[in-house]
Amino acid sequence: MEDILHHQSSQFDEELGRLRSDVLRMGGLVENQVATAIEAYGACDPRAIEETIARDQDINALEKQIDDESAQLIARRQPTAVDLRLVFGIIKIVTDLERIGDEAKKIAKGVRRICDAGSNPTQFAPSIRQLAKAVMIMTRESLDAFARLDSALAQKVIVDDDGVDAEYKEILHRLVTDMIDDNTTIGLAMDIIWIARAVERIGDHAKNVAEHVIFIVDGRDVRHNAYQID
Amino acid sequence: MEDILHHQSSQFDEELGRLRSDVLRMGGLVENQVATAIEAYGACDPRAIEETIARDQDINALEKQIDDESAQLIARRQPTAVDLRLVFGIIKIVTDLERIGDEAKKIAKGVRRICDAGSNPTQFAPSIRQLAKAVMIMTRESLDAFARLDSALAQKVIVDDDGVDAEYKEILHRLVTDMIDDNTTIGLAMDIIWIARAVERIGDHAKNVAEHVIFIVDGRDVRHNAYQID
Amino acid sequence: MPNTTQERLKAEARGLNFFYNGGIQALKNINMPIYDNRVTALIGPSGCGKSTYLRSFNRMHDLYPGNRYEGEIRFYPDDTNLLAPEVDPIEVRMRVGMVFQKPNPFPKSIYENVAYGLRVRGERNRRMLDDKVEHALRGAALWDEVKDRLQDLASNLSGGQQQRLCIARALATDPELLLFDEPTSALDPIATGAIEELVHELKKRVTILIVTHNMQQAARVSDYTAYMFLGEMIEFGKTDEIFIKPKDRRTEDYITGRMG
Amino acid sequence: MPNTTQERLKAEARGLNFFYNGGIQALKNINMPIYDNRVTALIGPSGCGKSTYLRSFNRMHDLYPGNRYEGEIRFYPDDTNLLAPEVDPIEVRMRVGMVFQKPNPFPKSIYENVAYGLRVRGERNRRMLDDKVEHALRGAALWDEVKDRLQDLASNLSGGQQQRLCIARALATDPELLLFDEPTSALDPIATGAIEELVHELKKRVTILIVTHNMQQAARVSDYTAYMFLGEMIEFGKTDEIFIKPKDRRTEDYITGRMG
Amino acid sequence: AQVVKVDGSSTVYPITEAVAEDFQKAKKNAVKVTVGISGTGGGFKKFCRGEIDVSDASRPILKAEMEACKQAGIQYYELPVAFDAITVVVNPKSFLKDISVEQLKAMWEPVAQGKVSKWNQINPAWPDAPIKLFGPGADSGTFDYFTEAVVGKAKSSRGDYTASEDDNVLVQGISRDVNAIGYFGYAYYAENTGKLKALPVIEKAGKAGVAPSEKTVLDGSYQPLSRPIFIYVNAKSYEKPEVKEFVEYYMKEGAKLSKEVKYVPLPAKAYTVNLEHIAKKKLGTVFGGNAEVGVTIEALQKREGSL
Amino acid sequence: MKPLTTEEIRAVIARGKLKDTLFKALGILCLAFGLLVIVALILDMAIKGADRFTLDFFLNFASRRATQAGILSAWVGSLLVMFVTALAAVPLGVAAGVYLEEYAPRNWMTQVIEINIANLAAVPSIVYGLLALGIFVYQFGFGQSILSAGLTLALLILPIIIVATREAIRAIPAMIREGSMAVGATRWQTCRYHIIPYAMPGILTGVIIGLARAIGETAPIITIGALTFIAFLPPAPLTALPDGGTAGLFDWVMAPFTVMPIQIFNWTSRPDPAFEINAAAAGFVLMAMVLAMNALAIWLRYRMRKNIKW
Amino acid sequence: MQTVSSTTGVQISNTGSGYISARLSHNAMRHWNERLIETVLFLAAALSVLTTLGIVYILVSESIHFFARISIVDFLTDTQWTPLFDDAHFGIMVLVSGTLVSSLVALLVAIPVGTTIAIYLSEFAGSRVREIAKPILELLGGIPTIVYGYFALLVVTPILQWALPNLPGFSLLSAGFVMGIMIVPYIASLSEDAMRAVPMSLREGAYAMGSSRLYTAIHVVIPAALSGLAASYVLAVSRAVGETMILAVAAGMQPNLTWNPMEPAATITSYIVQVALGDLPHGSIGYQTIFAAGLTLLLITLMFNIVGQWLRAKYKENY
Ligand SMILES: Nc1ncnc2c1ncn2[C@@H]1O[C@H](COP(=O)(O)OP(=O)(O)OP(=O)(O)O)[C@@H](O)[C@H]1O
Ligand SMILES: Nc1ncnc2c1ncn2[C@@H]1O[C@H](COP(=O)(O)OP(=O)(O)OP(=O)(O)O)[C@@H](O)[C@H]1O
Ligand SMILES: [Mg+2]
Ligand SMILES: [Mg+2]
Ligand SMILES: O=P([O-])([O-])[O-]
Repeated sequence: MEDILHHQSSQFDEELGRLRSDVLRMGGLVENQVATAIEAYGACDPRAIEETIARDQDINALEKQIDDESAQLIARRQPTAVDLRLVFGIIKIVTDLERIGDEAKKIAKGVRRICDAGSNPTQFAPSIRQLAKAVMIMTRESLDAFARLDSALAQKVIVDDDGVDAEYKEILHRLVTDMIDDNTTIGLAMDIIWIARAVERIGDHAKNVAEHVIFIVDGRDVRHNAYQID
Repeated sequence: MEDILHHQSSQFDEELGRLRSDVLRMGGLVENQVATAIEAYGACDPRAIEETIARDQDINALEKQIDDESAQLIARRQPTAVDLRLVFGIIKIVTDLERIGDEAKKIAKGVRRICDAGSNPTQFAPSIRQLAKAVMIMTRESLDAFARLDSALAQKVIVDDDGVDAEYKEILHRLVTDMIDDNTTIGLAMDIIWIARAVERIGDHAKNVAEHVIFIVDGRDVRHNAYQID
Repeated sequence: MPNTTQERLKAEARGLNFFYNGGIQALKNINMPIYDNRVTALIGPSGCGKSTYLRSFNRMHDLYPGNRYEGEIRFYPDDTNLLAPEVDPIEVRMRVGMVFQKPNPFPKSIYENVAYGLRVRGERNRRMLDDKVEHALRGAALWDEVKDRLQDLASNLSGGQQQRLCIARALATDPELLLFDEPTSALDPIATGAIEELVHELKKRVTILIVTHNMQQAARVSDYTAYMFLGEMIEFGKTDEIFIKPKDRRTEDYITGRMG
Repeated sequence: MPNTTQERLKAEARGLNFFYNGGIQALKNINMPIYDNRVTALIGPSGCGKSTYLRSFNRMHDLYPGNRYEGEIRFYPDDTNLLAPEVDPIEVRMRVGMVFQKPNPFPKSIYENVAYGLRVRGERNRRMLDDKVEHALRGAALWDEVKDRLQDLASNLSGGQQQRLCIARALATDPELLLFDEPTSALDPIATGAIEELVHELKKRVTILIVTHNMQQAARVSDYTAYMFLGEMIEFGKTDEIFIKPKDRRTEDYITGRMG
Repeated sequence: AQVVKVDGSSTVYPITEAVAEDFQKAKKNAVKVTVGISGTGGGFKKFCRGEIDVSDASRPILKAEMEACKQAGIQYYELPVAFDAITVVVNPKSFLKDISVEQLKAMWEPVAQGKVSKWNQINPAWPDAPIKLFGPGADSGTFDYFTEAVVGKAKSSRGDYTASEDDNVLVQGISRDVNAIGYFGYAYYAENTGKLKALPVIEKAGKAGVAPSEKTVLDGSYQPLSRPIFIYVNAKSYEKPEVKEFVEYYMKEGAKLSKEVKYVPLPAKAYTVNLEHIAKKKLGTVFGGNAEVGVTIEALQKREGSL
Repeated sequence: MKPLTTEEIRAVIARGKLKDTLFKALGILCLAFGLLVIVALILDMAIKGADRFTLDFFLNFASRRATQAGILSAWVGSLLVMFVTALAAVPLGVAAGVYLEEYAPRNWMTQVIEINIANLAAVPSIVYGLLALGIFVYQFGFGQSILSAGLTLALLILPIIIVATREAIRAIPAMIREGSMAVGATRWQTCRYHIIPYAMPGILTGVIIGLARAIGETAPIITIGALTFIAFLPPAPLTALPDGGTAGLFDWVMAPFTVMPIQIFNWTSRPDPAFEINAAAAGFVLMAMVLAMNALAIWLRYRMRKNIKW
Repeated sequence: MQTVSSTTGVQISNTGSGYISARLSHNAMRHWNERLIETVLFLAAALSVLTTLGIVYILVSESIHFFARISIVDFLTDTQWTPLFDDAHFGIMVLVSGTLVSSLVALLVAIPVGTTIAIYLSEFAGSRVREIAKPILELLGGIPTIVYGYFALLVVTPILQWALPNLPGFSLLSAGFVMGIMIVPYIASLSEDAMRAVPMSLREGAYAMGSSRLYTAIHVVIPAALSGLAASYVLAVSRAVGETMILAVAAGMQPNLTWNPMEPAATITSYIVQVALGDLPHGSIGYQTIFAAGLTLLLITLMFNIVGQWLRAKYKENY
């Protein structure tokens, strides 16, 4: 599918290319941010925490920039068919990526609270790191799917999300149980719950990205078709 | 600003009008859904709960339809300037509206759990109804701002969100405190927390809608300018 | 949105081949339905045969010697073959109207331009003519602009008005199918908008087949779109689908500007 | 994206008025900068004065008697007033090239078309001519297509090639400013794409002022856009801004098709 | 180069052409002769401007032309070269056998215009058929001479007849109309005897009709319609040897050649008298600027010339 | 108001087709009539003049004997006069046409000139003769020469060439002119490289019509003094003259001459019917000359047109 | 680098300096050349005006002498034209009537026939027929008019007489008829050009409405080509009015005030040529009449041309 985007009008190509690479750059930042957030979670590393939080600015700025470029591209180029789907998908994807960034920031902030309270997040719920790993893979794969316009990979991400959701539910259940067991840790547990929740949301957004990729590549709108999590 | 959308090409008008009214219809559904969710919250009314949950389907369908129409409109009409901003804004707004719907559904599910557990949610946190009222107003006003393309009203919504966020934090704090005080209610409290959180998110999305309205009307992208909640 | 399953056929090309005088085959085995009361757009690169195809519907090629058709264009509801040698081209033209790329009003008054087709049909009754002229001009959304100067020369109208006059001229004789060959390529964007709007109005009454170089125009005005390439019909489908999700790679390449 | 604060001026209209023979004022107090190595697009409804304005830059109006300029068009770096009576229009035209709406190659060979401007300047050296012709054709992205048939008649080229030939003809004399008056309105979308791409290339070397009826084209190719209406310059600004967020209500009405 | 330039009347042209042709041959092309046709009037115009050596004339030089020549200091010799017998012709099928000058006058005089239109108005015995009149244009010498001779006053004629500068046209006209009658130069009759009938002309009541022929003209019996035609020689030019030789050749061969082109030659003596006159420098015209009819060559050659 | 039935439509079509057929017949009739006349005239001349189509006819001078009379001085004279005419009329006419279309301001003056030129086309040719007699023959002292005749006929056909030139120039799209000026060409460069070359086919049509008219003219040439009998040719350039000198390059232009139509005119008005044969033969030759001229120009025009399209 | 006051922070380009002075040196010469050429071209154009002035001068200077002797009223009102006769009358209307009648006859023949041929060639005939027939037809315009004169006299008149037994041997009718044949190609050829120039799109528009060929030709093509047709008619009128020899040979040269084409009559042109080449002394009153007659003809054609110009302006179509 890649070569389909080679345009007769090389300037259009250039602009489309720029837009896509901006999205990938944003994706890279987001991925990285998620990674540092998880890293922070594991290690209470203040540098990682701050970096995660700070990076959100860049991501926000990129979101605005990409939206602006997309609008320009629509105004200038009247994209149709695959081009239109690409721009349309990008407009949607960017929102999800930004939201992933937000969630990563939430994770970092949660970690900071936990660490500031003198605890180490990992001890509470090592399984969250598991979950985070899975979500990170989803994020990476959704971005890969976008980069390669690979709808099969995107499909895989969507399927993967079901596993993440299930795992999250389990984690949540355990945490609540723990809380009930030990209400001295409630404050901490709440923070952990928020973190778990954020990780789960990242998975959801990655899945959204994957859905948009499928729309871009195949023109199918697969949203809300599978059962939904809540 | 309204008359600016009266087009020389009445067919374009028609299509734009259809798009806008679909968005408003979706907004109406969403608003209603939020209202029934809150109603359910107050009264443990199973009908309201089920209605809220069921309605989400319609909203999802409308989201897909509006996205499809927007893509069609871009392909057919090459919107520029205010029209482009309108379509662009709608594409973004729809995502937020759908998300509001999701949150309403979450509220309803939370309420169901609480009610099923034989409790009445209100007794736990009457202040949540306060918050919900505020958020509903924000939602209504953001949609009004869109309907009337009224950027002043949109601005107000954005400002209001700060109040909602502050209140939410307070509620959350109280709920956690309550939980610590009484760990028998933890399960219930968690559900309440999720509901509060959902209500807060609705406010955020309403604010997003308002931001898009400002973009549509003034061409200014005001996202991420005010400080952010997390 | 129209739904294919409910559509009625107005015409249908079946195995249509066309050869120009020199023997050049300009159309290759075209099969395509034209649905009643719908706008069908023909798009494709320059020289792909759009005009040739369009002009087959009113036997315009018969004006020049040596051209040859093969295959059929079935016309409904009476199910005649427009291309059959025994069918009189003049009769075909009376049923199938045409509007050309450049507005081509006759060097006569506005009134006489619109009345032309009726006069050709032998209509002499002045009241009847007046009525039909007014009706056609209204149909072409031109009445209000010209009603006070029906006797002015048509060439004094603006380009957009001239093109609407040509549409009125075609409408006056109640054609069943209206052919447009790049009807707005000579017009400015404002006049173009007016014509597109008009096409949208017209389809309530008449079936329309329109050739355009402007993909966006095809997307805007049509219910169905056909993509032609090198004399072949590559893809035919609903406009909504063609412009968001064409089935054929060549169609996609063309509408996204990837074909050079 | 170009940034106004870094732009250098190539030309500037100052208080420009223009009156056609009959006394009709076609341009009203136009003030507008043209930035060096940028593409500036002129848009506006039919008859608003775009062509009139454009043609002032190479004193095309001097060809017809009775036309009158007021105000100045300053031209840099030498800061002369192109409209000053003591400035020779022929000299102006040597510095300011022009490409027209319809490709207008001379009915001569491809080579002679490109060499024409040089011959007019008295160039006779064959080697020099050959060099410059090749250079100009390369500049117009036409060399590869025609290098083996430079002696063919230019009229045998396709529309898009002809238009590129006209660009090569203008380029051959190293103009500092290149004027395009609706250069693609006679071309099909593929040829149009090629010309737009070329304009994008050309701006590295030359300043371009382009009139177009196609808003999307203006949006695509230009860095700056000016909207004209009834002989006035309503809005001038960066293209990015004009098409997403024009300042003037009339501009917005026009580009969104609300003006009729 | 040695060129003799001749111009003037189309009537005289055939004779002059014949002379020029033979003269050039005789001179082995050492002398060139050119002959133009611009009418007697045109010829005199050029003659009096000194542009030509010899002027062909179908009528004597007129006052105005004499004046013009005098102004330019042109002196000339007037040399009659042949007779043209103006011939009255009708269709061969015509009932007419002959015609008197009286009758011609009744037909052609100005008062007849619009009135006399039937043959029986001239003579009740003649049929009740329209008269179709044909004649040369009023700008021709033939016309002048005919009116003078028939009506009694030059240029005095009815106007409603078919005129043509080209006598062949008249030939055509008369030959196709039984009721036609017309007049023109003898040569045109002589070449078309099959198509036309020449009427004997009765000069006076009682006289017999005389048909035009070389004999009747030469013996002076074809009256009053035989007229002399002339060449005028520029006296200064005559001093040039080639002109002199040409004129001498003209006089020597004139009789033979005019006959060959169907004109009636002058009596042989007349040509020698012409040369004698030149030798005696007898300049000028003997007509004094007026046309005359019925004058014999002998009488003319006896007169004194005037410039 | 209901649409016509198929039967009614068919009746209308049938009526239209009948009229088409009738008109077509009429058209063919008219065309055939025109062609018949021309063919008849030419054939008639050819048949009548058949006896005279010998080499001698072309190589002999005029003579009183019909069978010996030839057209040597006439056809040579016609050719030379046409040469002068073309040489004078074409540049002048083209220059005037170019001036009026490309340089002259559009105002009432131009209108007047336009009417003036159209009017000149209708002035009887003899009046040109009278004019030329006064100007060329006497005023300029060209005498009764090929030069005078050539210039006279040039004046006569000037309006035709001017009109043809202007029409041809008008057919050149303004964009060609503007295209040339836009690269910095001067007006004259534009005219020289573009306007005149592209107008050439149209100009040629004017030249064809004009020369065809001029070659058949009699009256004006007689007025200025063309001869009827002239038994010698103009001196060829650089040949020996009888008087020992050498003819100059352009001596022939001042020579006396005659032309074909004068010869024909003279022959038709001779009493001896034998000359009618000569006249017919000469008429045929004249037609052949016109045709040859036409053919050349038609061929040139065809070749040029092929290369010009916009 | 120079800063421009009007736009702050904007700098001006510094490429391309040094062009000017080098180019300016060319200017002076170029101007001279252009001026010179323009003058030459102007003189060429002025020549046509000069010619007219010359013609007017020649005609007027002689006419003055004429009108000094003959009152202009007589000239215009007298019903006889016998200037060369003893009893001289100078009623120019006699010649004018002949001129107008013969021209009218010619046009009545040439316009219908020419236009029919033009329509046929342009709208009905195949290209082969057109390409061959047109140049042959154009030859009709190149035949020496003297030949036509005899054709009228010897061929056409007898044929006409067969149909109209009362027709005299010389008549305006047969001369005019042949003149009409002579100018057929002017109309057929030029009108056909004009009709060909009507864009195919108009024709297609008409055919697309279901109209027949003839209907299209009459209702669409002809109106669109009207200015070209008018031009051809004007030229034809000019040619007819100015034609000489045919009339001199076949019309009878009879100064006859008549509007009946069945009669013989003289026309202005035939009169002029006859007198100019006749035996009349130059400078005589008779000779001067041709200038007065010529002047009259000039004024008549001027009138035609002004009307023609006006018509053309009126019917100028822009399709
Ligand atoms: N009259 C003709 N004779 C021969 N070939 C022709 C003729 N008209 C068109 N063609 C050829 O037929 C093919 C189809 O032409 P057609 O005009 O139908 O193309 P088109 O799709 O309408 O192009 P455009 O978009 O440029 O109008 C082309 O290859 C063209 O060269
Ligand atoms: N030669 C002329 N003489 C008089 N007025 C003219 C002339 N050319 C143009 N105009 C008038 O000047 C105004 C501006 O015309 P101009 O051609 O510049 O418009 P434009 O914006 O280029 O329009 P378009 O988009 O149709 O090309 C119009 O009102 C027009 O009628
Ligand atoms: Mg086409
Ligand atoms: Mg313009
Ligand atoms: O941002 P969320 O809607 O996932 O809370």
